[in-house]
Amino acid sequence: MFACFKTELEAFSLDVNLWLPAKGVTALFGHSGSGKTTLLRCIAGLHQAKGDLKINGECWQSAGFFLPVHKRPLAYVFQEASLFPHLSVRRNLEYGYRRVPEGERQVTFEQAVAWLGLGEMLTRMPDKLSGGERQRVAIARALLTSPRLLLMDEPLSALDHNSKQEIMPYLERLHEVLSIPVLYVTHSPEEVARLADHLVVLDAGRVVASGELSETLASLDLPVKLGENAGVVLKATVSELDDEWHLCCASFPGGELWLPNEGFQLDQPIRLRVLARDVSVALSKHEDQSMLNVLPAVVESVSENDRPGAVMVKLDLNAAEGEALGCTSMLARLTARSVDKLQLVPGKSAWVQVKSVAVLE
Amino acid sequence: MFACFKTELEAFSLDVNLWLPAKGVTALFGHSGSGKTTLLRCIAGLHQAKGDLKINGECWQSAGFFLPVHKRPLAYVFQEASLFPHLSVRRNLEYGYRRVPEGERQVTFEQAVAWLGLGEMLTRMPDKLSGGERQRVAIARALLTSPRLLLMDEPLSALDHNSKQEIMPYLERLHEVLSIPVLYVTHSPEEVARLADHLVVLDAGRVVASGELSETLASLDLPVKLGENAGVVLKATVSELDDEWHLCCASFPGGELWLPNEGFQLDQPIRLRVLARDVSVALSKHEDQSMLNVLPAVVESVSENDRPGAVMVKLDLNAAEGEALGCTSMLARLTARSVDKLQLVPGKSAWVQVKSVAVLE
Amino acid sequence: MEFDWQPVWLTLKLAGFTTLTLMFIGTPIAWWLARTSHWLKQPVAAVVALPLVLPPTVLGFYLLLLLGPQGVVGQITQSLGLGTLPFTFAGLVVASVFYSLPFVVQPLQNAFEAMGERMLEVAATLRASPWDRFMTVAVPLARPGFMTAAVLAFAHTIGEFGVVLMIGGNIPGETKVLSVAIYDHVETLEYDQAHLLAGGMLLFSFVILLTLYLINGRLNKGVR
Amino acid sequence: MEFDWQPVWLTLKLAGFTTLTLMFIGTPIAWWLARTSHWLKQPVAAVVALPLVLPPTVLGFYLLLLLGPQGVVGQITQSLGLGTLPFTFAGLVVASVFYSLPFVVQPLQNAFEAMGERMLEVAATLRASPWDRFMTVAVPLARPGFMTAAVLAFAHTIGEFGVVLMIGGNIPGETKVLSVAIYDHVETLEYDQAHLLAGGMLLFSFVILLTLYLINGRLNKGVR
Amino acid sequence: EQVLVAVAANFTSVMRQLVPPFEQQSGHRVKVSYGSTGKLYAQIQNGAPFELFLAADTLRPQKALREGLAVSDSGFTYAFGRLALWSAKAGLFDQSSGAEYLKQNEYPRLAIANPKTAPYGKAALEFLQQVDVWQDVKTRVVRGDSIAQTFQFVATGNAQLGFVALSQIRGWQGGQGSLWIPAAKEVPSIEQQAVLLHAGADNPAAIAFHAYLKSDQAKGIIKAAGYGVVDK
Ligand SMILES: Nc1ncnc2c1ncn2[C@@H]1O[C@H](COP(=O)(O)OP(=O)(O)OP(=O)(O)O)[C@@H](O)[C@H]1O
Ligand SMILES: Nc1ncnc2c1ncn2[C@@H]1O[C@H](COP(=O)(O)OP(=O)(O)OP(=O)(O)O)[C@@H](O)[C@H]1O
Ligand code: MOO
Ligand SMILES: [Mg+2]
Ligand SMILES: [Mg+2]
Repeated sequence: MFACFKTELEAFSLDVNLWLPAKGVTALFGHSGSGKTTLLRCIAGLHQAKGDLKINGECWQSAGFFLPVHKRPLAYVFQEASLFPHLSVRRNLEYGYRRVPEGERQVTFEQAVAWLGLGEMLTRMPDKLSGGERQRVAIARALLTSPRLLLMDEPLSALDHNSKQEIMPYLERLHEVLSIPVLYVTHSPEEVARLADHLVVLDAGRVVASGELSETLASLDLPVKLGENAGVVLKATVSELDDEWHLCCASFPGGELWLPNEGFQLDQPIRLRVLARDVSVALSKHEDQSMLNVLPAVVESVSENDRPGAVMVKLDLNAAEGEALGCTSMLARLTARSVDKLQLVPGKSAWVQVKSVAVLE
Repeated sequence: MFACFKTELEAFSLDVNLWLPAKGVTALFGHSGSGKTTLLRCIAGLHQAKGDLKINGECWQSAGFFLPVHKRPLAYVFQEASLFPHLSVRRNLEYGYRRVPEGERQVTFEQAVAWLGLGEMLTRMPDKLSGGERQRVAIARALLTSPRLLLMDEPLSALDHNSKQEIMPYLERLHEVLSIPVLYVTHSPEEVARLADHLVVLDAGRVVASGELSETLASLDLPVKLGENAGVVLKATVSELDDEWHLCCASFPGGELWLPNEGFQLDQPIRLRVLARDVSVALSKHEDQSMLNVLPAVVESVSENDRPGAVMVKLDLNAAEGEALGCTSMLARLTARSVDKLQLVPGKSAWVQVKSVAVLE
Repeated sequence: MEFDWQPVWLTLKLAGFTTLTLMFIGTPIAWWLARTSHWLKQPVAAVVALPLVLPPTVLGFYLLLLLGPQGVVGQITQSLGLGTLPFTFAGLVVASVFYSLPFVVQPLQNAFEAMGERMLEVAATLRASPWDRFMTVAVPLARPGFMTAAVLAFAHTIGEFGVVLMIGGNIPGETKVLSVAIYDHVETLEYDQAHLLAGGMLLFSFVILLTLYLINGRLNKGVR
Repeated sequence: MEFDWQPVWLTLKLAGFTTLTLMFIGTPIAWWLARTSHWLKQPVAAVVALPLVLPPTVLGFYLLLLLGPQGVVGQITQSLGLGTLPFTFAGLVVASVFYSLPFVVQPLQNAFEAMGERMLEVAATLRASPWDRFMTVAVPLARPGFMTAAVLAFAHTIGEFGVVLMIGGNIPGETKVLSVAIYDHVETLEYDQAHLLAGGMLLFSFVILLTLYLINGRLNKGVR
Repeated sequence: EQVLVAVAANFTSVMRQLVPPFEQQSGHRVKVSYGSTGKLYAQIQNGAPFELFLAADTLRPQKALREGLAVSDSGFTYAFGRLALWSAKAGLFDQSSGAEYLKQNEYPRLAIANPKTAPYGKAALEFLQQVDVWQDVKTRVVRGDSIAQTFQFVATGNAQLGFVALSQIRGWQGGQGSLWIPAAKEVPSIEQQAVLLHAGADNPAAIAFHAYLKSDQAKGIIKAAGYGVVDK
């Protein structure tokens, strides 16, 4: 997917040039007013900007050519409520569904209703729904068009934690079921880390970072202050199950981590996220403490963090065990005092203590 | 503040009976569709429900009496965009401001503009703003009425992390400046923990929990799954400053914690939050590791957590040092395997290792 | 006295045809006016409202000139083998349409403008073609506007008189509508007949309007 | 020939007064109709539209009966020492208001209904009293409706003829408005004068309408 | 003094010629309100401030007298309207071939005034019946609401020919056209009466104008306009 747009809106100008993977979720991240919505509108064809747009080899827009919105097989979940006020929830859902030829439908009506828990509200009118209920209907309506590109503008921000937790797995599975690219605007680093494969960061209408999620997250000089949510993403395989304690072990080049077993199978590939704030460093290995995951590592670099007194330390895992130099690093966010006390300088061996690990999919 | 309402909306009924503190931020928490917005509308007088309402001794509603909305000195930040489309940002802000007698104004126009970073958009029309920008204007407009009760319906959900971080301190300071109660609907446990003094949990139109934040958060059987955000809130005093490492030490009954110094003064009272997920437990004290805060404690209770394999351990801090039995506890979220390995049973002594501490105000 | 039903049917037929025609003509004009930013927008809007400011008989007179054998339009219709329009039912429809156009265009334009872009954008992303979204989104959302337009056009045509008299030639069964009949009674001092007709017309119209409004009110609430 | 300006002024005065009066009368009616759910809502709405279905001369005739010395209203005005309304300027205003009421109420009602509750609720929480929020929120948001209402009322009054002729009596300088003057010229075959007056009227109205629309278009975009 | 006169529409142009000499001679001022006879009468019944009523027929002035709206004995015939067959197209017929042309029936539309509301229409209808043309043309007749509208139908060519008032043709500035004036004995002329209304009973201007209409000077003007007058 290739997108290149230039447009001017009074006080704001958008000028982007993007290569995005044709599969997976790309998170669009950036300050309020940085142009995320504007970019989505350009891609959808709602805003006619100068530029080129190619999705999976199909040209949607180029000099002198502009595919009209309704001919673009995409779905758009708007940032603000956008249900048809004159149609019941059911008719809202059917609106896009009916307009997709039967042969192209990949999601059934019942599936969408079940995924987003809409069973009880099908006959209601939109003005009788709560904010979160409305947003769920909007998401289901979008999915029912079986799009080949999904644009979502902060789809979960009106939802509570539980609803989010319930919906996210479906969104995660979406690109497996539909195998389509998703462009996902969010302000929540949690959602980024959990859902995204790629990350694009916008600032004042320009792309300031774009790349694979784990790379972008691990890069120490990322201009976005991911703050509390800086960390790394690891690709691992389930290598051991411990049914007694509901745990499983995930191996990756450079080590292994124990984590809660959420019903994984042996050899299943999973993605793990380890936040820098959850990592502490020790100079020796301690057995009499509660953290299960203690891994040998070597300090690779130490850099100032976003706030004084805090330091980001990057450690290489595998080097300690003498394996081939690999790419698995960990980020640890420590106080400058600890770094000084432990004399953490590049090359120093240390133990990485991981307090918690999250599974991304 | 006392509120008691009963109302029926087609498939939904609200039936609440609440005592709320006349000061501080009360977070209103609950699933999508649990009646949070409906409750705020009842309090504002936008929805005429049967019930009683007293704020700071003033009666706003009772049997046979109903103070009209515009006579209630409150401000309401709506869940969805609500700027006047025919007025510029400046005129939107002035709308409420002008209607408040000069003597009663507690916030100046310039203050509100500065707090919410609206300087550059004053002359724009609302339809030329991004989603987050609109919400910031709505918040500023509400503050400018110098209300004696502030109702906020997910005011920050459209904002990015940075904007949130920038605005939250002002919201925090609000009830100091205005010294008014704030009723704050949010789905974000982060916001709850950071902003709220009190917590009310709604479920299907009923109040299922209501109380002081630290109590509610520490209670192990809280029906809301705070999940990742369970933890404790401590009231502490700054007792030492370490300018070299930008740290400070906060003391509380039962111990002390080092944390980043964000410009605190000696003896300043502060509120700290320690999340259960940031706490690990060791049987001996290790010096050669990066965590600064290691405190002696005694296991008080161990309970099953929300997911299998995970356990919530409550530890009492002060008992270990033989002080008077106090109330300071810590929550640690550990794996069942670690609890078994370390033999953590009530009465056992252990070291609490705290990875990070957040300051609430 | 045998009651003469002919003017009644003729009136209803004229009002019906006119309203229908007006909807078909007025809707695209209103849609264009609501959506365009062409420099011709305001001039066209002003021209649409113009027929209103001429007294109906005078408008009728000019239409007579225009549509007559020497008139520009008359020449055209004649060369097309349609003959001339005055004194025919078709001519009445044309004149009424012309006269009531503003009552249809204005409310529709308002309704379309009030609607905003968002819902149409949503429909576009849900695969609805421009025509499709016009029919399934714009029209239902503009229903109050259509309602008002139809009521004003229908009622105004029923009550219309000057233009009809002028262009119709008052031919019984062809162009003699109810309003002309009542007028005749008033002019010839047959007040009793006039009262009867006018009263009946008011009652009938009231019932029609009330029914229409009640249905509309129901629709506004219910699920469709 | 000396051009007779009197009918022109009279017409503008009548249209102006009528439009103004209509705004004051129509706005509360439209507001009530838009907000109420009283069972009288639909009947009242239907009654408001009724004057439309009567031919203007016939309507004028009944107003004449009603307001005349023998009429119910006439008796009242006389007992109040106001004399009778027909054949006076005030009478013309009353009749025109009555006749054009639906053109004002309908667009305003639509505009008020389209507005929804939210913005009024917001204003209420910002301390605006009902009257205050009506003036500062409802009225500005309903501006296109007001615009349409005013244009239709003004233009319709200018072009109105039957009612005015009947209730006014075509008295020079008092009730002889432009439309009647043009009518007189047409009736007496003074087509040149008729063309002149009608052309002038069209041109004038076009300029007025265009200016109005242009200002309105500007307002819709600009910051206020 | 000033007088307000209600005048039947067909008499409008003559009235305009009658007023200036009167005003000059008498020093009174005349204001005129034009309208169809039926409408003017309804207005008089309902309190219109008219002082003098010049109708287009005898029916309404008589009714006014009977109902006590007018000063008794003030009614008199001020003019006789004359019917003429006219076409805007020249060369169709002339005074000699008019009757023939009417009977030949080769025109698509014949315009008359509405017999119910306009005296000229009634006269035209009676004439058509009398000469046995009515049954043939019945379906092709268009009715003008007033004689003025009838004239417009013909003048604009929408109706090929029509029965209009002779006074209208005299006042017509447009092309010649074809004209046939049926002999006075074949077609009844339309008697137009005037009455002094109570509002003007004591108004010298009204009384003076009432009298002026009977003067030779006025009669001359009326006659020149194509009306008949009562020769003493
Ligand atoms: N129609 C418009 N005309 C002029 N300026 C606009 C328009 N829409 C948006 N803008 C401006 O363009 C910039 C980018 O807006 P956009 O909506 O793309 O931001 P965003 O990244 O989606 O922000 P948010 O996270 O707050 O939704 C903003 O500064 C906004 O004020
Ligand atoms: N006007 C209404 N008529 C009927 N039912 C309504 C109406 N408004 C809301 N409801 C229903 O009442 C319930 C509570 O709605 P409310 O808006 O208070 O929820 P909420 O807690 O604010 O949810 P959210 O977090 O999604 O905004 C929902 O089930 C909703 O569908
Ligand atoms: O002059 Mo008339 O009364 O219109 O026939
Ligand atoms: Mg946005
Ligand atoms: Mg809500």
